[in-house]
Amino acid sequence: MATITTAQIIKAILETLQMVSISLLLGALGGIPLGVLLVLTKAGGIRKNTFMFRSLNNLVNIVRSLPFIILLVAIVPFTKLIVGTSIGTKAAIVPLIIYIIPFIARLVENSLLEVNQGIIEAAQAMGATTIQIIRYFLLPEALGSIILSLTTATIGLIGATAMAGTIGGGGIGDIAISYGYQRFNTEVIVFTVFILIIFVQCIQNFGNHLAQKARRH
Amino acid sequence: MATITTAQIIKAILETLQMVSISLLLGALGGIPLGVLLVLTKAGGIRKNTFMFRSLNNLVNIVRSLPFIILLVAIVPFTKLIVGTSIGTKAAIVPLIIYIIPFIARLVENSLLEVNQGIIEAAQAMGATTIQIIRYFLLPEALGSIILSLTTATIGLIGATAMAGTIGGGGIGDIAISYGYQRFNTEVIVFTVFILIIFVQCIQNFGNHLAQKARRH
Amino acid sequence: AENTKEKKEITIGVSPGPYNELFDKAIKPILEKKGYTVKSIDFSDLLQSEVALSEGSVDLNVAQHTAYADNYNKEKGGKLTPIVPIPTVPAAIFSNKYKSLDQVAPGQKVGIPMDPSNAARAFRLLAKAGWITLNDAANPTTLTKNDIKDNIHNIEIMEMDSAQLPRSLDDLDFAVIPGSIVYSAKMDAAKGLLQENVSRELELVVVVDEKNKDSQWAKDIVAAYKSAEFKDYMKENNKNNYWFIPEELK
Amino acid sequence: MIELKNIQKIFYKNSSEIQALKNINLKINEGDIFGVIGFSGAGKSTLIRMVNYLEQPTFGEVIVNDQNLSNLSPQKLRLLRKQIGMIFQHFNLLESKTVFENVSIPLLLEGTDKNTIYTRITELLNFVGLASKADAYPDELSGGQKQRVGIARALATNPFILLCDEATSALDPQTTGSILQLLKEINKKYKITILIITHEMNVIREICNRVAVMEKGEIIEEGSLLDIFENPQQQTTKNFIRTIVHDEIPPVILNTLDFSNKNKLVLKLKFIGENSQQALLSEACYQYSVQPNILFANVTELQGDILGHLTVELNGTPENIEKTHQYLLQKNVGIEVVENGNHNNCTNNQSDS
Amino acid sequence: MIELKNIQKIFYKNSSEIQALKNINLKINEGDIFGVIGFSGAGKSTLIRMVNYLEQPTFGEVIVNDQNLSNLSPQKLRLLRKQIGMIFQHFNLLESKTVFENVSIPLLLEGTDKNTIYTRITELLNFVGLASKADAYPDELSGGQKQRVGIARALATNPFILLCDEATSALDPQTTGSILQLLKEINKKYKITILIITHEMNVIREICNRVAVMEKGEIIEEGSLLDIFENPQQQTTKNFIRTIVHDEIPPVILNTLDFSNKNKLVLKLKFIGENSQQALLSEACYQYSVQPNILFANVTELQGDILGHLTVELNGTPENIEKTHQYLLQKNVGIEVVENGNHNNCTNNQSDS
Ligand SMILES: Nc1ncnc2c1ncn2[C@@H]1O[C@H](COP(=O)(O)OP(=O)(O)OP(=O)(O)O)[C@@H](O)[C@H]1O
Ligand SMILES: Nc1ncnc2c1ncn2[C@@H]1O[C@H](COP(=O)(O)OP(=O)(O)OP(=O)(O)O)[C@@H](O)[C@H]1O
Ligand code: MET
Ligand SMILES: [Mg+2]
Ligand SMILES: [Mg+2]
Repeated sequence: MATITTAQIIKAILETLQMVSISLLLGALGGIPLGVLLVLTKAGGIRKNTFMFRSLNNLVNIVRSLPFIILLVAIVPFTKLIVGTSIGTKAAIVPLIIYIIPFIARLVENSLLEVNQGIIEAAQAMGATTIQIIRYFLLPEALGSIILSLTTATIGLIGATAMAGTIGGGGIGDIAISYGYQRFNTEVIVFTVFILIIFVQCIQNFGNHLAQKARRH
Repeated sequence: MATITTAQIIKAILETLQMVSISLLLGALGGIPLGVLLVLTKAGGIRKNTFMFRSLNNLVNIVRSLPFIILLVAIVPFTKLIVGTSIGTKAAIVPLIIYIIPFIARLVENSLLEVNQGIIEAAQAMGATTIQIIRYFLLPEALGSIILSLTTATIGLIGATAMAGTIGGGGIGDIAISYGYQRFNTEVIVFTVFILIIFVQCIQNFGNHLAQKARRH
Repeated sequence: AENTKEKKEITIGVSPGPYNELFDKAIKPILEKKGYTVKSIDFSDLLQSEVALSEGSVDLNVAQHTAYADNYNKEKGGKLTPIVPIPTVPAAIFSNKYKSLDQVAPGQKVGIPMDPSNAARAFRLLAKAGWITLNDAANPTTLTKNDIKDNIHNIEIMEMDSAQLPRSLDDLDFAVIPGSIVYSAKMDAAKGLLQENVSRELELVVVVDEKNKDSQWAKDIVAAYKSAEFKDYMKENNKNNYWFIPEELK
Repeated sequence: MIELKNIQKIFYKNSSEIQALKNINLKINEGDIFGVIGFSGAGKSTLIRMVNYLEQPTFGEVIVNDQNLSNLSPQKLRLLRKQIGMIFQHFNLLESKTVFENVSIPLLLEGTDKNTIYTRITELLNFVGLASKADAYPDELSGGQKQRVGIARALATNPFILLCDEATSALDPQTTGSILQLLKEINKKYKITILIITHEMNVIREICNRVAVMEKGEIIEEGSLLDIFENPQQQTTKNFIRTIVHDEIPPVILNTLDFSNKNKLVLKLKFIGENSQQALLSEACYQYSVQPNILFANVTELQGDILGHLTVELNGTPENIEKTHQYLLQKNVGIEVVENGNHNNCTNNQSDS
Repeated sequence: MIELKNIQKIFYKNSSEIQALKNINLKINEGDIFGVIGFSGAGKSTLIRMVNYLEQPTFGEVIVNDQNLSNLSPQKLRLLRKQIGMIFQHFNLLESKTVFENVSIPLLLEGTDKNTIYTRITELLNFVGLASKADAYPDELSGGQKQRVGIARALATNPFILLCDEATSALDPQTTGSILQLLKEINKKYKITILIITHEMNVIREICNRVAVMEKGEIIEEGSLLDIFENPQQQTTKNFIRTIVHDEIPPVILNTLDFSNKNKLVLKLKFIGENSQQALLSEACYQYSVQPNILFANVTELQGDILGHLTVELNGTPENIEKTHQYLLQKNVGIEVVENGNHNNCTNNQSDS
């Protein structure tokens, strides 16, 4: 590895971990409720609200329409407001979160739609509030599927972090592209891709395991 | 729009349509069977095969680990073999397909895992072959969810086509990036993003509609 | 793109920036007058444009300097050949916060382009500014962070997408911005605090594949850049010395 | 307590309509154990789902506890529902939760504290015989075990209305018996009102004080338990009752009888209440020297009341037989003369809905 | 036809084991309609699922049609399964398909042509009374309607073994009756073997020729229909039979009796088969001047056989009563003297499993 140092790799790994974990956490905190809202307000949902559904649905569509780099530029003022700067790893996390929220929302929406209608009825018959229906019925019943959705989203995030290099976010993916691909260093490509594969492998297996546990209890 | 012509926009729209439709079609043809195989060979699947499952699971993980640009470069020889060139819209489709297959596979896997176990038992009790179980039981029962998964994948593909500009693939996303973002033309950004939003909106609404029909019959 | 005598259709690989616009505005009309038709294919990534050139999918591009072409040839075994140097926009150090290079201080953020050819130029410009020193053994055309011997002011060098640099200038203390980006972002080139020296290997060149370098159309392109018509055009359009004009074209 | 007024329920499907309930009027009083029977598809589940407004009527009003459900705010409806327990025909258990967790959910929703929950759920699980399955998940349970989880869950919060949609259909008679016993006890003790949908007449017999019979979306008959059992008016009601009160002579016996013999007469006797415990038949026969041959007999207990059906062949002279007949009539015994061919076999009314 | 040899089935769960089946040995002959009863959780579903190998035994062998299922290649197993129809306790219908499509799936799998399918399915739907629901989806059906779809589906391919896991539990008695009638007909016509799991003794009574009783994973009793009904050996069996053959005097009657009166004797008489139709009781009473008061009675028909239970109070002198008693004994009438307190009330054996 002529052109990159161990320190660089370690730094990049930490950056990737930081970007992925924070944006996953906050993305899930945003995306899961958004997915829940989509399901609740949909036609046939327990809080059917066509206006709300259309608005959220369109919002999700709009954000999902933006190529990542455009999104990144479009939200610069917001990013600065939140983290005080528009460059670096921290600044990359903001667009990553915005990028992943609607993605998670869509996957969660799909997972929740698979929950047996009878269980929602049971909840309603018990006089559960909407919040309770979500908390005690919808989410637990869809948990296995939601975990797999989050796994898929996490791996999507790793892909997206590669683009974080654009604003100096760094990370393994960025090293793979700028030191490997653009500087014609096959060794660097292979090595960084290897690290990425290990990342993804661990995340997927961990996700599968948790989902299996949630499904099979 | 100082720097882009109507002809350019129309060409780009056609390119995007071409890239998305072909890679969706072939990606689904590859991804759905792959997702099915993952579910069948999994622990607890009707054709449990740990070796096969691990192999496929790892394969999916590896492809999903690669940043799109690296994937694109890695398969250049393959791309040339298939379409005779490594640049242009056609050449972009090959990596797009490879990129979307494992993504679709994961989403389909998740959808299929939600199919009621009792229905698979009914199929087995009828003496259905594995192919018949897939054809007559698994896929129809998961159809609504699979449609939503494919919708999510399609919108993911639109995002990925933006990166197709890298190899001269063209398309709306590429115009947004290279004429809008790289040439600092906000008008172009807004206009192309508007087109993308319309695209995504149509696809999502169409997907929602089909899924609703499949679920509610 | 066969190398036949009758070849009258030229395909150019387009990268964002002034060089292609210059080609379109000044060279293309000359070629068309000679009976050529010029087709273009957009690339957002120069490297893929090079691959296309090697592969024969495009005939030429006008987006690189000799150093980059040499490096590509070395790494990828390509046979890309420069046929004529063309007007070049030098990179420069910009800042929205400071008026002078002297205001550099430890911990300041200096943005540089992340793509290798521009990065190498940026490191050399930083060395010219006296902010860093470079390892003697380093290849000046492929410099990376790891070739820095001494970071005199302890600046933090951030590599990022070159098109991001003007956009992030408020958050950076200084940035090395390639001329093409300065042009695209409609920045005032005169506000540059320090310009690079455009050395021979950093002059932009028209590049074709080696097998085409003696073709008639290649010669016609060279002729177009050297034509009086083009010289007039440059005189018209280089008011504040935005362009660096190579010797051959003067 | 519960009142359904002019209820109609129509399911719209594409262009066609399915009228699941037609003009239903029903009043259930506090403390009633009200049974609803009817063929499969008659609209029983649809009816019971009106009471907690899981299904809204297309037309008509549902009044529970003096509250018109259609006027209730969502919050008020929720509060009302908290006091209505429901056992679902398809159980509707959470697959992701253990038996214990499933049963404790209604208490969790009320914010009951852990210890109270533990005590209450343990008691309930013991009661339904599932203490050893507390940590099992629904997919590890047998059909009847799942149903018992549903029962325990509905009882967890001590509701004052209990809706049971085929609550014991997956249970063996003994388990059913003990569940019904429990329902009866809590009905007495807490005065809770119970609405039971069932197709098992035994369930009706053991526990209900009032009964309605549904057919094709309508209530075709309604009354107290004894009314219905003693004097069913509709053929459907009769057929249901016949499933446990066997008052029809099976063909295998009927075929052996000689209806042309004037010295024999076959009577179907119905004894109700106290005359069932007097030796009326033997008295009559003794008095008129007629020899009775008991062909078929069924005595049913209806929560303390006795309903006896006895088919006897009287052997003697025609005059004596006639006198015996008259004597029994005087004693208020219900009598039907069985003649060749008047035997109505239980017709298989098959419902096509 | 079907043979289970030393079957054990253990469900492993984390560290604990659940022994669902213990040492099961069972032989079902061709053309049998074999009934299995037992408490909820006894292992009935687990047992029936062994026969088509949906559940594999932890130990032991399943032999169907002379083929040992554990040695069968997947393909052979599939071919065998095609000839075994199954009605599931939880129906297992495809939610995404209409009633018509659900029922036609087994035929589709065999590549049957469209016209044949149409004819066959139309006939089946008519039979189960769902012709008008052909285009409905499962979530638009009532519980019993779903079950009937499951029944029709299992019959679609004319299987030669039919496994019914609580096939009529959601159906009203009339619909149940007509379904059982059908099963009986196809059993006679095509000699198909039917295994029926049920908790309804009426189902057993109406259709089965042989019966096994399960408790806690074991078969505790097995025999022909008459054997089991006439001479149940195990308490569980007795309890099951008691649900339709009411041979116990209800407390409300028992409480009115005066056991201290020497001039009264209460006898529980059991008549089987032919002596059920002789005027035995009245002959005896007439002969010894004893007056019988029929307190409680139940005559049950078991597919052509008659089983009668009669509880009578004999009134007369102690000697005459004794003579009547002896006479009846001579005539092979089963007799039990009812004394104060010997009345065993139907104990609620509650299963905790
Ligand atoms: N969502 C629905 N859409 C269309 N039709 C429906 C729907 N729900 C019920 N029905 C129809 O309404 C009628 C009454 O159904 P309901 O479930 O009330 O019957 P039920 O008396 O409970 O029968 P069972 O004893 O079989 O459970 C049936 O014909 C059924 O097919
Ligand atoms: N997958 C499983 N894991 C663990 N235990 C199981 C599993 N399936 C069944 N059991 C247990 O095995 C026992 C027998 O279950 P089975 O379903 O055979 O009962 P059943 O006789 O059919 O009862 P029911 O009449 O209630 O349907 C029960 O105690 C049940 O809890
Ligand atoms: N006790 C009546 C009699 O002997 C019969 C009633 S039917 C149980 O005449
Ligand atoms: Mg119902
Ligand atoms: Mg069972």
